[in-house]
Amino acid sequence: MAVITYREALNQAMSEEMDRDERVFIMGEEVAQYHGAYKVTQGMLERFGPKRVIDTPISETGFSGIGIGAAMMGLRPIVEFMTWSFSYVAFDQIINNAANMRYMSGGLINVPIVFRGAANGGVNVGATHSHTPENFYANAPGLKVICPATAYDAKGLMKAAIRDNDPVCVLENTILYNDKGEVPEEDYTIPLGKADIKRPGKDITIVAHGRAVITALQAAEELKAEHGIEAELIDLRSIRPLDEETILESVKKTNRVLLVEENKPFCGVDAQIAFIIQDKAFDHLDAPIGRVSAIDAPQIYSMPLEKIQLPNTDRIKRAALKIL
Amino acid sequence: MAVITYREALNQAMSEEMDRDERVFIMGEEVAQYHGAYKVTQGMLERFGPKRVIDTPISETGFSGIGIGAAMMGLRPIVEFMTWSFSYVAFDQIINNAANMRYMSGGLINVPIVFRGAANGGVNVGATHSHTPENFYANAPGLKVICPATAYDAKGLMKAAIRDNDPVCVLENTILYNDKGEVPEEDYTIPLGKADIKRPGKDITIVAHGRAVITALQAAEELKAEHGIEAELIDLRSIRPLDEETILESVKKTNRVLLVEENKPFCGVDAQIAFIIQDKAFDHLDAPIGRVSAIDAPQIYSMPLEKIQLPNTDRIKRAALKIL
Amino acid sequence: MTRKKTDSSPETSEYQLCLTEKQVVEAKVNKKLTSEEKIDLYRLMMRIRRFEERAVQSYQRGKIGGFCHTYIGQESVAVGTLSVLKKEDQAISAYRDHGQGLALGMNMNECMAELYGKWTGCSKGKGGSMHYFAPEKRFWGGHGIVGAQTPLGAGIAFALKYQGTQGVCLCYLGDGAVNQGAYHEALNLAALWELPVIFIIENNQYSMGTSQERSSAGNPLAKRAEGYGMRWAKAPGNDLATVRAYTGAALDYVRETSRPMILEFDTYRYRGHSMSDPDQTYRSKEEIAEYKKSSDPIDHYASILEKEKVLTAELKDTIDKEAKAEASDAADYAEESPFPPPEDIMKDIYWETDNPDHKTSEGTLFFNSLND
Amino acid sequence: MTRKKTDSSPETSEYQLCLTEKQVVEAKVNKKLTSEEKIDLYRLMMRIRRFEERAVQSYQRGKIGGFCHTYIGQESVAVGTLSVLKKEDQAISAYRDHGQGLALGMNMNECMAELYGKWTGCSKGKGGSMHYFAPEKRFWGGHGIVGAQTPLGAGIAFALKYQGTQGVCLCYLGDGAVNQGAYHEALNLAALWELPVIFIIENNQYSMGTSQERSSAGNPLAKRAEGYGMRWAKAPGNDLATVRAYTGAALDYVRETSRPMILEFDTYRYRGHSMSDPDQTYRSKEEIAEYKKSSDPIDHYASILEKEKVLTAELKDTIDKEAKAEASDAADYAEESPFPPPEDIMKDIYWETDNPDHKTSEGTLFFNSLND
Ligand SMILES: Cc1ncc(C[n+]2csc(CCOP(=O)(O)OP(=O)(O)O)c2C)c(N)n1
Ligand SMILES: Cc1ncc(C[n+]2csc(CCOP(=O)(O)OP(=O)(O)O)c2C)c(N)n1
Ligand SMILES: [Mg+2]
Ligand SMILES: [Mg+2]
Repeated sequence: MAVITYREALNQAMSEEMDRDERVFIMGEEVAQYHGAYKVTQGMLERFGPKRVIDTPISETGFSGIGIGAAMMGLRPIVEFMTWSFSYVAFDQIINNAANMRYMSGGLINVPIVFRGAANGGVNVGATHSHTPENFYANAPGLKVICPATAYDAKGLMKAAIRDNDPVCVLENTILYNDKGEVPEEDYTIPLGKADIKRPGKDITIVAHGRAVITALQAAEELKAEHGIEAELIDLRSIRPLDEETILESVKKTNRVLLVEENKPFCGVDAQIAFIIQDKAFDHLDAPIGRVSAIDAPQIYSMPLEKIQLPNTDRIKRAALKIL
Repeated sequence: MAVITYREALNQAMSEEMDRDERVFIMGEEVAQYHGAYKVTQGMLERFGPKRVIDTPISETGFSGIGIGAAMMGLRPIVEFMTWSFSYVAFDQIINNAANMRYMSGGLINVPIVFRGAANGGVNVGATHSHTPENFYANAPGLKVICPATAYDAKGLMKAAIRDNDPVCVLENTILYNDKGEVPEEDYTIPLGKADIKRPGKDITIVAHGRAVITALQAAEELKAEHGIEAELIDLRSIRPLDEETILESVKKTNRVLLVEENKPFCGVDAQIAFIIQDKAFDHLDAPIGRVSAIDAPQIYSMPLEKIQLPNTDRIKRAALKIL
Repeated sequence: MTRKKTDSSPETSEYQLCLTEKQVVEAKVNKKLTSEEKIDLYRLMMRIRRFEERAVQSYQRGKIGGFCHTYIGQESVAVGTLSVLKKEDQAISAYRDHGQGLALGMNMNECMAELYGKWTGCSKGKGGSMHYFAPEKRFWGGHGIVGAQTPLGAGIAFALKYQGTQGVCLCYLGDGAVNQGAYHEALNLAALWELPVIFIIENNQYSMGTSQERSSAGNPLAKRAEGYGMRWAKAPGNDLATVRAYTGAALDYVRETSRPMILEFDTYRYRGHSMSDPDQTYRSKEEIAEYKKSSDPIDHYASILEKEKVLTAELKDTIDKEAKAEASDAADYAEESPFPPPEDIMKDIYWETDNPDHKTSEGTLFFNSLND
Repeated sequence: MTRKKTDSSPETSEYQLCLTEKQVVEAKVNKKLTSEEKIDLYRLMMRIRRFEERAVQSYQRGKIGGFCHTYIGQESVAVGTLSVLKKEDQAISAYRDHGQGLALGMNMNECMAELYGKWTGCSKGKGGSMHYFAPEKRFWGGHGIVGAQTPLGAGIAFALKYQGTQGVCLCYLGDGAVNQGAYHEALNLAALWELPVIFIIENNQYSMGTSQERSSAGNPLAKRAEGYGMRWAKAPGNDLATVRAYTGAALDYVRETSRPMILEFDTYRYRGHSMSDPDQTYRSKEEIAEYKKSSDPIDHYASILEKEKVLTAELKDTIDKEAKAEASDAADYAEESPFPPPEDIMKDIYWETDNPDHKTSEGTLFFNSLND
């Protein structure tokens, strides 16, 4: 297997799907000539030409609406938000037009569109630029939401998202773009809604998504090294659909749960996961479900402080030990 | 005490605060000459004149931004969204400019603004017009979010919101506008973040907010009549700040909890409440926390079906009985 | 793109498309009309009128829920513009969408049943008045959020161009909608990318209770096109021939150049903004009566056809009666149709769950159920 | 409102404010400048330049995080426009805000410390480069979301008018920002409500890697004002006197009429969009070199002042050295300043929690804590 970056994995996924299907195209700010603000679309303009790799003005409402309109007509757009923070100016288009269209038309229409881009803190860009809206978008029936954490997952999930006939939000992470991982040469997809056990264990279940998976994996190794604790780490990969089964099975085995996410806590994804676990595995819980989220403040700029604000291994270990 | 409608209570609250403080003004679509799409601002143009009761074009981003800018300068705007569904085109202004401004300026600025309007389903206006974003806005540190359910609460909370020096989102409900209740003649405020026990009980705690409170109250009476069950009904009134104490005290007494809201379930407010309860009253729970939310679909138009989609007394009773 | 470009960006003086009265009369789209076609156009306007009048009654009897925005008074705009479309052209509108729906060939039954929230409605009772859809008739919907359909309209045009067709999208919006950011972004993108879309402002003088001058700076509204180097025109909307002539000329231009345009038609709505608007604070009864008397698009067209001896008093009467009967039948149909079954709440959310044989995802897609 | 209205909505031909070269030279704001004041303006531009050059170094040494957008090449716009403000006037900008901040009198220490994320920064290290604030100096911030500051600017103007002052708000935006919906809504509202705001488009030719012609239909950008019945002007931005003359004329008009305006200044940024932009795909090194050589605003003003004998080679050198020293000291100051303590993460979120004596709410406002 080739070892490539998360960024290259996304690029391959999109390029392969564009090869496979003429209807797929990508648009967004700086995706073409500039090769993407984060270089995810490197080389795609050269390969597919300006008809299918399209630079947009700074008009997120406009071009996401254009994507949705085009998807209604049977095209399969990939719309890049330079970061998901900028999707807030297009919030209505995503919620009302992408998510609700099929329902309002009584099933006459479907909207095969992918919205993608990075959604993360941790790079000192402050409160306006560090939003992680997976909880918002997954709240909307009609949308699917995925958060890949590794190169392998990024490629397989992105390909599945592009082939999906419903709108899918793909939340990437600028800090992961350079992370390398093994990715098969041959065509593969990963079904949305399938979690992945990134580390098996028996003492406690840690559930995470996005970059929190990477942080939690590190914390799990340290828990093992420092305390002999075997944490089982579940990477959700997909927020909606959600792999409840894998979570519940693990909880039934470990009886203790820690949820980790980079979302702000109030009504974050893990609030919902906590509800589901206590609902469906109540008798299996030996301790309250714990949560580590971003500290509940707007994202801070100051570099050392943002490190504290986001879930880090220390906070994860501390929380895990409290539960054990 | 006078018996007035929820609508009149809001009108009185705003008018009294405008009398009290020259800096308070209201703007929004049709709030002046038309007296409000739902007549909440009836008579205010005549009383305060066009400088302070201002009709806007259909430009939610524009006028909420103007409100925020004016608030930064020390005015105290009330911005009406005809319904909160239309706030989605202004989402960025609310999240980034209202909520984050103080933080980004290191505390140099505060934004004393009230965003208000109705947020509810149940009136057959379909998917685009039935959003209930209290979970979204309460996710954002920097915002406060309240959902009054009665005339008394509406007036007291609205006055507190207008006097508050931070941005407050007031989510009203068109179905409640005509509901009558006792409201004192004299000036009063209700502190944000103080829940209200709308019905004391010992067998189960029901937590609700907004119109779900009214539905749950009815269900509680029926549970009593039909099954002799004494449900304690907590009306959150305020989502952020949140009165955890009142909730937890009740749970410790009843040991059983049902959460009711008109939000869609995934990452709804009650997901967070469930997390908090299991976290802080784990050993007091005799059964999994139950939830009744809107059925997880875009809001349906069809009249009889929307009744089914929203929490109704049948669904609440069924869920309560399951827990008991 | 295979479209031909006939000109570069217009000079200031060339932004505006103006037709003389003579040009209107002699417009190809008007000239070539047969008497039968004229009668069909008249009938269509009358059917829309009678359909909505019947809907108003049903609303007043509590059969229709939520918002119901009638098009009464504006019929010539939908009928005029849509009657000159070619097969590959498409349309999309706002929530005041009954006119466009019927003008594109939706039948009264599915339209009335939708208002009644019935399973036989065009959107299976899921969308209601504001959300009519008939993609197979090239109607991409009524849309509830003001202005939010305008990027969609540009997107439909984008697809038409991408797919290499010669189609054009007509995208309707109100005079109040021009002040939404979405519209501005759609205009710039359409002009920049040369998307074949015509934005049609149905200027009925009011957005709810707000007159144009209280909501929009600058006049006419269509003139904002110039800021984007885009052509525009403004014309009276109550004269069917004028509407057709302008739309025809605009379509020729857009089809040829793949450049977008703005067309603004002055029109008027007779009833309140929606059925729940008491319509008492912002205009006088006289204003309405005056317009009805002097400018009603159906009366106006009737008098022309009568002068042309195409329409007789008898035929006029027949058409009216038939339209009323059709509307009344539609109401009966709607009345007798079943509501969707409760399970239907959970359908038409994801293509995937509606097509279980093609399901690729796993896991939970819904976080509660009807039986919870 | 106490403002006087001098005219009604402009005729087409009157939308544009054009100043001749003579008018620029003779503009009150230019005429009345003393030699000292000229030197001060020159010094201010130089201080901004040197401050940022020092910031670039610090960024390259890893002292500054996230995005850092330099203003190098554009100094004459901030200095020119802000130097003609009166006490009651206000300003607000986007994320490229170092120039406006310093031009409004923020000191280098607080500005540099903010870049370093230090507690002594203007925003206590919470905002970083994109979020400078100094309300007491009438600076209402740098703002990170493109275009989103424009309604705020209109809101500041709204407050100025509401409060009965004669103040005007200058609201800066980039050439790429004009295509955000927020800006369009702000324009319409400002024109409709006659808000005393001047939108200043700093047209540095690119939004990130996208040239104006690839992002905006219609030209010049400021001309979109006409769609809102609003006046506008476009002028070269590298000549300080021109910038001052246009801003002065605009301020007079806005102060007098309380009508908004758009001013567009052509300018140029020398470095990449932000420090992380390799700046290789969208313009040539020659283009940059050519602009620097022919049009640098600081060199240009220096040569004028030299010709006027106001600036000597020696003084020029002193100013430069002092600016460099000041920037270097600021970097030392920033370096030596402490980071905010971890508890600071939870401060400055709510006015209320920062002012516990005035707390009125109860209950939980934060749903986790540093110690969790
Ligand atoms: C974003 C948004 N804001 C407010 C509304 C409420 N609303 C519905 S229609 C309307 C007036 C629209 O007027 P106009 O565009 O002139 O269309 P008309 O109703 O006259 O056909 C308003 C304010 C909405 N649906 N969406
Ligand atoms: C809504 C939004 N979309 C995208 C971005 C990312 N972004 C930041 S600056 C910028 C370019 C802006 O260009 P322009 O307005 O010309 O200002 P300049 O940087 O040239 O000063 C972009 C795309 C953003 N901050 N906000
Ligand atoms: Mg209108
Ligand atoms: Mg620029």
